[in-house]
Amino acid sequence: MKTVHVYVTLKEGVLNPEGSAIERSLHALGYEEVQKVQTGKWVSLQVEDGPELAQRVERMCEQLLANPVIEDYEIQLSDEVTT
Amino acid sequence: MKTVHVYVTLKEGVLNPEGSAIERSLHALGYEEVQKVQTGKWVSLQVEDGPELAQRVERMCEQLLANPVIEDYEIQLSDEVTT
Amino acid sequence: MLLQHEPAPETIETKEVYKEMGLTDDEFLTVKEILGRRPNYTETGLFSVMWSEHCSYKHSKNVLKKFPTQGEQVVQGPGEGAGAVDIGDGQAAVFKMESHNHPSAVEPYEGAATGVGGILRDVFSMGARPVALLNSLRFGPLKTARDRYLFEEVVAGIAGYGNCVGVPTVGGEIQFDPCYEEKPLMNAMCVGLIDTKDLQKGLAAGTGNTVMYIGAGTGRDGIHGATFASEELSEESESKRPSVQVGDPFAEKRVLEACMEIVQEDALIGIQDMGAAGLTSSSAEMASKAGYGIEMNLDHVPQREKDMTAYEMMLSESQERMLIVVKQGEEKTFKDICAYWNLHAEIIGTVIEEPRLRLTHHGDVVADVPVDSLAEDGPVYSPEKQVPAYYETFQSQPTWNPEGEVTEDWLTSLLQQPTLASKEWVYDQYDYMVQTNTVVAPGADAVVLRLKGYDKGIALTTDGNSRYIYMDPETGGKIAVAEAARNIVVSGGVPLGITDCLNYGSPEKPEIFWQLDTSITGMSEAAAVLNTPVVGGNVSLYNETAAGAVYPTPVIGMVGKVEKLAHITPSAFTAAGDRIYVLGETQAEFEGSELQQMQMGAVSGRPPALDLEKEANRQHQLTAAIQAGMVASAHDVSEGGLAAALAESVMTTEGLGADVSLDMHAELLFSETQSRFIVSVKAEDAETFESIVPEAVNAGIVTADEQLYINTTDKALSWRVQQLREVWKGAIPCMVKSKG
Amino acid sequence: MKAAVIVFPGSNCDMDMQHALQLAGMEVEFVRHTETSVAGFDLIALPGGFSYGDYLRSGAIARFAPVMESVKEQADKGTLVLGVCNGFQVLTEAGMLPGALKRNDGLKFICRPVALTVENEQTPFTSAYEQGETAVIPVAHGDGCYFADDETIAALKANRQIVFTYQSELNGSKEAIAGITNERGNVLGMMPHPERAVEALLGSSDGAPLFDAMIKHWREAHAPAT
Ligand SMILES: Nc1ncnc2c1ncn2[C@@H]1O[C@H](COP(=O)(O)OP(=O)(O)O)[C@@H](O)[C@H]1O
Ligand SMILES: [Mg+2]
Repeated sequence: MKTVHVYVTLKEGVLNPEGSAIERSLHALGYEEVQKVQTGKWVSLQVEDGPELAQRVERMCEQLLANPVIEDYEIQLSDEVTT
Repeated sequence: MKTVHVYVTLKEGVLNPEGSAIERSLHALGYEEVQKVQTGKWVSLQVEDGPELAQRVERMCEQLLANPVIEDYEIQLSDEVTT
Repeated sequence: MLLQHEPAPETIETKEVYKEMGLTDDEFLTVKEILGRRPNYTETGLFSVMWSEHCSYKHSKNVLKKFPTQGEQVVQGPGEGAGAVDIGDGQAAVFKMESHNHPSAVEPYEGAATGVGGILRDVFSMGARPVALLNSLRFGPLKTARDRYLFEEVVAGIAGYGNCVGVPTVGGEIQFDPCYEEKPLMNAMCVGLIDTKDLQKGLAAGTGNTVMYIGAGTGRDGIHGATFASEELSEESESKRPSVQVGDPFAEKRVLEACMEIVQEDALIGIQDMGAAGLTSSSAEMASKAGYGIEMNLDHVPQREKDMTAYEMMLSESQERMLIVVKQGEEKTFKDICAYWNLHAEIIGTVIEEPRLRLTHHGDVVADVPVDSLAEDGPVYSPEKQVPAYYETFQSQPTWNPEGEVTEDWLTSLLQQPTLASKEWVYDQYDYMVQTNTVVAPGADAVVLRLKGYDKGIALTTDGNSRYIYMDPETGGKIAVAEAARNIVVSGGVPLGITDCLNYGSPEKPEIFWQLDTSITGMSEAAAVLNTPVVGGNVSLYNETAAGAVYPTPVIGMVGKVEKLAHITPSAFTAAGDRIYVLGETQAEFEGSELQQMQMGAVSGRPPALDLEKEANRQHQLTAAIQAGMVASAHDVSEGGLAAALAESVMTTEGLGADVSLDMHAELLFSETQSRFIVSVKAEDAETFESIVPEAVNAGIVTADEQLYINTTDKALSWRVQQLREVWKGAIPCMVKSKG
Repeated sequence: MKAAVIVFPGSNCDMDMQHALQLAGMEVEFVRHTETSVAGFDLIALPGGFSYGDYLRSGAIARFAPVMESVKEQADKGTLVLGVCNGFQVLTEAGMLPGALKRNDGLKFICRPVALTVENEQTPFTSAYEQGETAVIPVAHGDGCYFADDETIAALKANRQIVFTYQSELNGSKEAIAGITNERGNVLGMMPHPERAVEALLGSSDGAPLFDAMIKHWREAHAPAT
């Protein structure tokens, strides 16, 4: 068993109004030094280990977990398994 | 400058329909071995380093980035800074 | 840093860089002639977007001239952001429909969302407050995962944007056909209301006046979106993916509210949205229309990304932006309004006497071209047309009749075809009630909104059966207009005007241009007879992939006036004991029908005929009966014929049924003969109704037993209404859920 | 009776709320989010919409708007506060009502009239309904799934703070909760839109008693001493 973490972000240059909205309200709350707020999703899942795990996860990202038109993703595999 | 990553998830015991929906769709796509799909948000931001950085970020989470009634959060600090 | 890697004018010509940007050899030569020199990279970009199909209508301009555009109700015809018709009391309904097909095919959520955003701006840039959104969608038959993904995401995108902005999405139509696989159509329509005297125009007039940029920042999104929309979808469009725009409905809402304040200011000279071809088209069109020029300093354009070039800024299709021209010296008023709404408001230029568009960036003049050449002097083509072989075959082949014995299953199966099935799954996701004016909600023939403070309303619909148009563009074109008008009439409205959205394949193919040309002939004839001038519209061509073109799919958006709220008429039966009338005789017209599609998996032959005089007559009679208060419910007969229309009349209400006897063979229940209506009338009104609508045939009675009985000359058919309702409502949710 | 309708950037039911309050006979003023005082009103209404685009979480950013301090102060003094839809979300985010509103469990926006049960008719908002009465009022939300931990739910029940429930499963809300009040009973948050149900012409007037009740409450409080 492997735990897979997928981090999905908007591609560079794609408008991220949520990030800007959060940045503005952090400033309004007095955290004026905060910059470059970005937001994204993450998805974690557990899969059986196997020879083609990395490719399989990549396909899941392309097909479902991320929207390759506007999003980038990063995959991290780890051994820790939560039950 | 530090890059701060904040990972926000639903608390245990709070139903995550999105996770289940993703799990179902992955199964339908033929990835039947996938289990325990969880989803969450992440927010990254850049802040100047300083003595109370960790506490400051914790306050941002409590006040704004997470809703403690339903969400947990985890903070990661790193030195890499994107421009 | 400046002009990074931009090819020099000479390279643009010798390496034919202009071709990649969408200009043909001849067009490039014309540009050279206009300028008296080679255009630089930015200038080539300006011409390529302004002369793209999307902005210049180069292949359709000539045929669009056929549309009737005049009428005493017309307040604003084609030529501005949106058209407008008079609705009495000094008020106008401002409306427009636009396509976002290509972006929706590539990135369905954002493509659909920004389609909604764009059409909203077209309407509120006229000064009108948007009161309704509609949409017309086409997808493959939901058999593949990709089709279902496109369908779900397009609907989610429309909902996500419209719901957030707070303009109700009140209606529309959706059809499914294999010809739309991989090339869905997404047409959005917006309707706004305004006191006619406040109507704004996109004019940049008065030397020395100030050009201001308002709204969200400019990024690199959607660069070349306009030319992208004018090319066939291919593998290559995949690599253009980052050119898809992303919308921010929250910014749109702020731009909307700011504009509602801005248009009240006397110092405002002109306002236009930055839609396709962004800053280029808005500045060039505003100047050209006013007979002036504009000088802009691009250093002042609010930029979201670093190191943007002049080319990128001029061609960006970043969303939620407007261009305004204001009296010199009065800029602060506008800055203050925008500051409250947290929007950029930058002075970026000046109106000049000379009719040129002159741009500077980092101190250099980066473009200097005549505005009219951009906005007005684009090429106009008269493509070849040719009658397609399929049409000849269709016209001459033997008549098709339904196969097999009519059974109850015919109707239950038809009601599960996605085109006929209930669209509740869709409109349940749209906030169709916000603004609290929606009297007739989605699900009826036309939606009706009341106008607060008045005893009147407006009725809205979108229609277009592309199967008929494919089979016979002229007849099909007439039917599209007639059906829209029918939907307005049965709801209690009087049709006033049309906005259209013309979705076709490549006009460079003679068969497709023939479809375009011939269907416009049909639509024009019907619009003239039914007194519904075309006051605006949009053309979307090149809707094709290697697998072929979509059916010719013009969509009619129609606005009608409901003169008194008492005229509002439901489409479903309202009370047991009411008499049911059928208006219009039925012929054996099964070709192009939903039944033929279901039985044969395709349509062929000749679509139902349409007699416009008869159509107009019946509509007038029905309107007279409705206005006299003699009609309890009215519904037009369309896809699925009388059987489907009767089922709809009982399924969409609670606790009623119908007992109907028709003097016809059972299979005729599924014929799609035009110009027919089902009307229910209170027993005590029957005599008066019959005197106003002498053609109407009493066919039965509304019952309280939740059964639908239809007796024909050869069959006695019956259904439980609850069962019909279940299959009809369950069909789309079931198709969406089925995976694999 | 004077009502304030708070307008956040992104509010979009502000005018609908104004219309319904006026129909009920109240005097209405819009108060922008940038104001610092909302004193002097008998009712403060937080309308539906997508304040701040619903970014991050619905209501999360709006609760820091300058005007919210004063809304809290007034609520503490006993002024009626009505939060509808996004207004309810803002009130929970601001801690003025317990619990939170999550994404609907079907993950889709839902817009339709729904049947509610009036669970507590003894509040300033519901005294014109009968206990247990059915009211058909539209919902229009994507984040309307009410959540609170068991302890909080028990307290809500014990104090009769659950005011409206859905009659059939809608969005996954715990205990089918559609609307709750604070402990004192002067702050009501509800996902359904009563302001959309005040005219039979639009399909239902079952929301009208809610507005009538507030006026009745105000009249009673301002009745000349006898
Ligand atoms: N099919 C059509 N029928 C009638 N008018 C049309 C049609 N297509 C475009 N127009 C009119 O041409 C003008 C320019 O249209 P368009 O380029 O789509 O507007 P925009 O610049 O807002 O995108 C508009 O006034 C529009 O109403
Ligand atoms: Mg436009």
